Amino acid sequence: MKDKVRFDKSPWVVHFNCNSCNGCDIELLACLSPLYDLERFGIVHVGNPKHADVLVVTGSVNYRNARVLKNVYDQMPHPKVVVAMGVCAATGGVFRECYNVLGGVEKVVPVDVFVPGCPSRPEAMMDGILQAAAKLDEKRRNPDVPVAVSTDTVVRLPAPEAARPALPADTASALATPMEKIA
Amino acid sequence: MPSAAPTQLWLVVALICGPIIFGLLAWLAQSERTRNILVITATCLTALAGVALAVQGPFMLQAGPGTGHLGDLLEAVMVAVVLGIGYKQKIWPVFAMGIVQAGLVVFEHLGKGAESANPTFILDSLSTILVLIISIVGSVIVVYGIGYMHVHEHHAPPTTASTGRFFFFLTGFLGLMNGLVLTDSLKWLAIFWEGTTLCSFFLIGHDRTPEARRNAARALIINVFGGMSLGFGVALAQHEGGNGSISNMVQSAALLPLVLVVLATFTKSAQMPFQSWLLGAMVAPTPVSALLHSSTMVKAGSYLLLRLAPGFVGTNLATVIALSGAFTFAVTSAIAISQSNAKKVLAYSTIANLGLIVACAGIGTPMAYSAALVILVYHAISKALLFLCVGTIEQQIGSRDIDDMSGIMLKMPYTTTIAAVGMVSMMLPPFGMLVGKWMAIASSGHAPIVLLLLVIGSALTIFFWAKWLGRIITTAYHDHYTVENLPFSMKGALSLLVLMVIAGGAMTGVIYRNYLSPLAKVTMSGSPLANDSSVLLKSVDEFMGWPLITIIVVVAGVVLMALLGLRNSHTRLPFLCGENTPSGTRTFVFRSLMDQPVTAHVSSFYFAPWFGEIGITKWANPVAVLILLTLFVRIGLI
Amino acid sequence: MNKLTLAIGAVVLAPFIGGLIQGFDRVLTARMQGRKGPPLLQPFYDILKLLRKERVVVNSQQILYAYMHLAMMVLALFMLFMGQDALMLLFILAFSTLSLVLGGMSVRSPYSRIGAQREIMMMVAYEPILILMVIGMYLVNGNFRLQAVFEAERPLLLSMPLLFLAYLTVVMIKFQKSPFDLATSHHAHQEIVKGLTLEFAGPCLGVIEIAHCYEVAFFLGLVGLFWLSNFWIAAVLMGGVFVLSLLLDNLCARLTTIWMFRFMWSVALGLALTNIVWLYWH
Amino acid sequence: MSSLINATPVTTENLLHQVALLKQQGCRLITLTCLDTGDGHEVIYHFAQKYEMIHLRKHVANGGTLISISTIFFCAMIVENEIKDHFGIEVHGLPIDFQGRLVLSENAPRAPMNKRCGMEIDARVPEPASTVVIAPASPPAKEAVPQTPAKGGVA
Amino acid sequence: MSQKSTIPFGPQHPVFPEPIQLRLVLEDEKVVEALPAIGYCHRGLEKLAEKKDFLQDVYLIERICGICSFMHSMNYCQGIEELLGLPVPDRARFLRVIWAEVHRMHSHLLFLGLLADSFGYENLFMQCMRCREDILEVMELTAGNRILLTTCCIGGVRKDIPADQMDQILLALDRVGEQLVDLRNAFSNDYTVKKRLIGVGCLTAAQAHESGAVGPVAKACGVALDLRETGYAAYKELGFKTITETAGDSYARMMVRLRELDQCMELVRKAIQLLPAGPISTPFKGNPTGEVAARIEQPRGELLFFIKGNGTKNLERFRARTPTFANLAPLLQMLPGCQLADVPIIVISIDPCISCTER
Repeated sequence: MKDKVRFDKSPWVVHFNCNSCNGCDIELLACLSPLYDLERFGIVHVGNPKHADVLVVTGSVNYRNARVLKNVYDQMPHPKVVVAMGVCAATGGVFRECYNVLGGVEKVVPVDVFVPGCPSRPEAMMDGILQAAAKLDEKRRNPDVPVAVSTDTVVRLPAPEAARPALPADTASALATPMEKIA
Repeated sequence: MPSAAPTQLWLVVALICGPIIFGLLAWLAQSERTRNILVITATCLTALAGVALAVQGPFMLQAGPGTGHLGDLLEAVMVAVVLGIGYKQKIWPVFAMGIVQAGLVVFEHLGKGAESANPTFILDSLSTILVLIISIVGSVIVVYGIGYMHVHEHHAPPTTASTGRFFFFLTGFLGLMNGLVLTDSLKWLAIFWEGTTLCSFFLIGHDRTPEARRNAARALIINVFGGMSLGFGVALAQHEGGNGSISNMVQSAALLPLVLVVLATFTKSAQMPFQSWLLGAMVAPTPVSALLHSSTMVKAGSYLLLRLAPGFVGTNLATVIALSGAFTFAVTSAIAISQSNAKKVLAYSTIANLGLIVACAGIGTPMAYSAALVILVYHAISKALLFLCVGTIEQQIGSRDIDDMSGIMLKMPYTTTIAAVGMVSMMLPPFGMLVGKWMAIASSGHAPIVLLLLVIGSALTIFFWAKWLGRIITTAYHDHYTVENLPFSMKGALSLLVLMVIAGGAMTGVIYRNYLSPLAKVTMSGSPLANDSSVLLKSVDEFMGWPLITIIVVVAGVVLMALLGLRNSHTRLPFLCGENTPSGTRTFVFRSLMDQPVTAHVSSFYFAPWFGEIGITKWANPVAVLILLTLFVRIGLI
Repeated sequence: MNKLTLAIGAVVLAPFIGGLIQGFDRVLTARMQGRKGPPLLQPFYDILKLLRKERVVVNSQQILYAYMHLAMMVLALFMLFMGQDALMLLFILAFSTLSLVLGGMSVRSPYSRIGAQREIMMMVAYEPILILMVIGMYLVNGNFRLQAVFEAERPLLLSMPLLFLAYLTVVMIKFQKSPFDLATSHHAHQEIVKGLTLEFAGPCLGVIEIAHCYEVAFFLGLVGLFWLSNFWIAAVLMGGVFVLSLLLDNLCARLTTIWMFRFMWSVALGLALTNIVWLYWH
Repeated sequence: MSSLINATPVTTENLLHQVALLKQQGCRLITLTCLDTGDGHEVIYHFAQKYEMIHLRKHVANGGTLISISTIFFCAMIVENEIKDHFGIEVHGLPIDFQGRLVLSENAPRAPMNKRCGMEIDARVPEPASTVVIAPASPPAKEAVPQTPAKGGVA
Repeated sequence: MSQKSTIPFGPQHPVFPEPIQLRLVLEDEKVVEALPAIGYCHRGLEKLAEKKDFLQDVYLIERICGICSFMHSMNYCQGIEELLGLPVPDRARFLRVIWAEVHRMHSHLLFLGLLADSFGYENLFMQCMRCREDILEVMELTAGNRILLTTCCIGGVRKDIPADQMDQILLALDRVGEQLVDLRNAFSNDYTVKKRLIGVGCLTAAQAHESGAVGPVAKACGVALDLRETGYAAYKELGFKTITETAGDSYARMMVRLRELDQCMELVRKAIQLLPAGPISTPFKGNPTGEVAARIEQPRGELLFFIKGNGTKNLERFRARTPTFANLAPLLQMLPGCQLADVPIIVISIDPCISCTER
């Protein structure tokens, strides 16, 4: 383990908001704040995919931002990991049935860590990023992991109905349970 | 100084008359082929004669009897031609100045009677350097002109016959310049001076467009004005009892003739407020611009100033000259930032560097003098190269706008690489231009205002070079180089010049130590600051040793390392906020409104509101005029 | 030969010192903001990571410029310790910065280009002040060689206090601190993403970071030049400048290039020139 | 404070006149709302004078077009483009016409807000044959299984 | 003479937490043209609201935007209540005001942080975010979640705030008030901050009215437009006065929000003071029928929901016009003529919420 590069000591994060309602985004901002202080783990929020190791995605994918997400992912140098932040990024969440929503981030880029929550709590987010960072070393060694997806691929996504995975829990309907009975 | 041997006499004749005669033959030649052969012969002859002369060492040559009358005749012819042009083309200021000059000539002859002194030719270190520059760099430009004009003829209205005329003036220019730097006789100097003025008039107006005619006329007005000033200076010098030689003028204490001649050098080297003719000269075909800017015309002015420098060293006059040069340097460097026309950037840079030379001549320490020499030499080579590159690029992409030059690295890698080397040589170590600038700044420590102007100017220079260099080296994401197809003469000329630039860069130390530094020390030994300067020169000498070599080795090493590092790198699309279009060939196209592709483009920064040509010239010209007026104040005339 | 050993030692040690300074910088900044901040060695972790990442470029020229940037920076440091001509030292420094600028310009990526052109503006803004500083040294010691400064008895600061102040602004620019973090936007990246370094990734970026370590060490070293006769005073001076730069960074918003230009060419240049004129009359 | 809709019906002819009149009276435009009524569309213009709301109601038959009021209120341009996106209504006189691509991308469903091609009937355009399906590159090892978030917080 | 540059600003750009693209045409660094490309955040929520039943819609509509989420559900509930003719208990109206104002505070503090970040004042950003954590704690304490409260329901609120929590709120407000003194000092007096904000992105009152600006953007130009003046929920009892500034630049927009923060604290304190006892919700039966245009003052300005019910449990049409949508047109007026460095400031100064805008 001597010559092991501790990638997890300095994971640089790039954040891309897909269809998020801002809930997760402002919680990610809160992570930078003095109370949580992401930087104490060496995590830096860089705005540029070319400098980043970890791609944090919030929100579900739609037709227009799918290609952006793909580009951002492609531009990151290897090794890289993706963290899907919040339930929308995992499955599409409450918006899963919207006509312009394709579903979770996994439709476009391979995801390494899912962080639950609507929105995820800052603690969960930090944990997610650190777990992802821990995978960087493994990713660097493992030659099977694709280094770079060809940039010439045309991003055309499948029709969402067909590609929608059967989810263990239907988040959207779970969210929409009438609650006034409780009150 | 030894008298000339017969071979040297013939070499001088070959240097001066050879190009003119062959040029005349080329004009008369019927076919392009014959003409090309004649032009090449002329250039080879000049270059060889120049080198041969330089190898032979210094001498002094007293021309035979009768040549004095030849001089009178030529003087009369020059005045007549000026008058003729002024009348025929209705350039009345020129006509008026022609009449004044004619009056001067008549007056001079009446006053002195019939005897005319025979001219003297002197070859010392300074003229050797100039002869080498003119005959080698100038010749290379002329050779380049062959290929260039072949293409140019198809675009422009001029016919083959007029191209012949063009080459006559081009090669004739070389001959006249050689004469100018070799002669020690003020009268002959004035003749050659006027000759170059006329040549430049015809060359600038070669394309015969209204703009070309206008600019040629402007060049003529300003330079005839300079010529007139020179004429008066010469007449005054002789009136005050000089023997009509430059060396005598330098030794005499009379300042007024000196001031008049200095004024003439300012017009020729396009110092502010006389810079407009050189900018107008940009309309001419590129070889002309290259010739005017690098090795001839403008160098005539700085040459004469350097020649005269010991004459005014330490006087008030020198202070004003230094100030004027530094002012030109700072202001024109600033204006160059706002220019998008490549040739204009080069023109302003030329004026700025000439300003630096003038400032150095004014400062007058051995250090400053050697700085002036270094700049004189290296500027000639680098600027010639850059002009030729711009000409080539312009012919290939049909534009001389800097912003249109992005991506030419792929279209014409050969020319672009050479141009990049040229630009690097203008601003970075180990090349001579930077060394010159360095010494200039170092030697101006005693004159705070000059120093400030030089410091500001040198910072501004970096700006426009860097942004232009960055523009041309820009390459796309996938490198698909296509090598451009250039005529042999152009390719040859470019290669030769770039070799000279690189060799010159590598040998900065050698050239400086063996040729420029001793010359400066000898010439400027009379400077009151000579002792201070010697300390600095020692520091420069040391730098020319191992540190310079270290720089060269490091640069070369890094280039090699980078080449090795290329293999294991992957390319990725550039950052366009994630909206890259997924096509590999359209790399800098992003999707925007309605998913439509739009090409991302960042033009260079010009800061037109700050550094705009019109805005700055409006106040800088009057200031420059004021500075020039103080020349006369300083010698107590006003 | 002693000088040579010292110079080589400095070249070897400088990145570590520079890295540590940057580590301190980050920790102290975090403390000032009420955060815990990264470990002290974080810059080294970052650089090591970057060096092991995939080498990603947009075009092949970039590598050349990144290495040239580093090499020239190292050379400048070397020349500094060899007591070479100070003016030439500045030109070598300019070469270093310029090669980074060219790296940014060599790609057509918009933000990279804008950042590069801003960097040139910054160079234009601070070059005159650096040159005037060197001229000041010359007027004091009668020689442009740094050797003369090393050998001088009287501390430079006493002769050129205003130049020292002007130099501080240059330090702020070179450290990429607010209000001058315009071209690369190390911390805040709101205008031009990462500006100049945008298209450098992986090892190339690592090389640039190392060069920045050198840069930090170099410019703090120049601060020490102002009081060479006593090591402790020099150290205090350097520490003071470092803390001051941090304080200013945390007390200022980023201002615009135009403001910077006006400030540098009026206030800073004015200070420097006043000092020069003063020296001149002495 | 919300008010029930008391909208003045307008026709194509007097729409611009009415809107200009409202502008003269110092009203500001809040927004436009489009409804699919089955036999066509209904566009409601919401104006406000200080806090008082004024509504205009305009019927657009199937295949009919809407006249842009952006000559009077420039800010209507964005919402008119959005209506064009959502309902497929042609809008005349748009200063910037986004061609139905303001919010919807090229392969997104056309006019999705219409009843007849709503969520029940899939309105998505058929995929071109050259579609490249981007499958997840490798089965993602899920560190944290996405859970149904316990929403609402208060149990 | 010089050519113009064309660059994309977004969608993936660190200044925007949300994806939007501005296509900027520059001359040197001066912006001469700015065109927005949106749709990166469009989900089609209006359609989904028609598909879900109107009770579920409360939770869906809350997620139009995570920053001002409570306002969305509150406005929706008010609209439906109006359609149903449903009276809301007094206590519920006051509780709604408390949550709404607390939400406004968190939104404005976030805005201040982002603004500080947009001109590179990292320290100030950190201080704003730290101050905001106190507010988030209040929200977590009273609703159980930090961001999405989901406490509003049709007919009232879903959960009461007990007295001990009220004390906690007051304590938190005191803490925030203390920090606000420093923040206000930094924002309104710092030389560099003023240098970056004053005179940047100017809008006149006439322009603001013409282009339909709402919220702080309009208030900063002197247009007193705040729907709380109409006295919905409990604002009538609380005696609300609109805050305006006159300069119309980014600094004025920032000052409006800074002063509103004080006002929010005042409103919350007053609401807690005047809080009546009683039930917190009214039970109801039936489905909404008819059309209503419900409006409310969100942190960013006027929010309009058009709701049409058809007597079934599904809505016939739900439409949302969010304040950022209205402020897009003024933004496009402000951008041309500014420097590239000012673009982030101007964009942030309208406090954009793209997620709201595109739904």
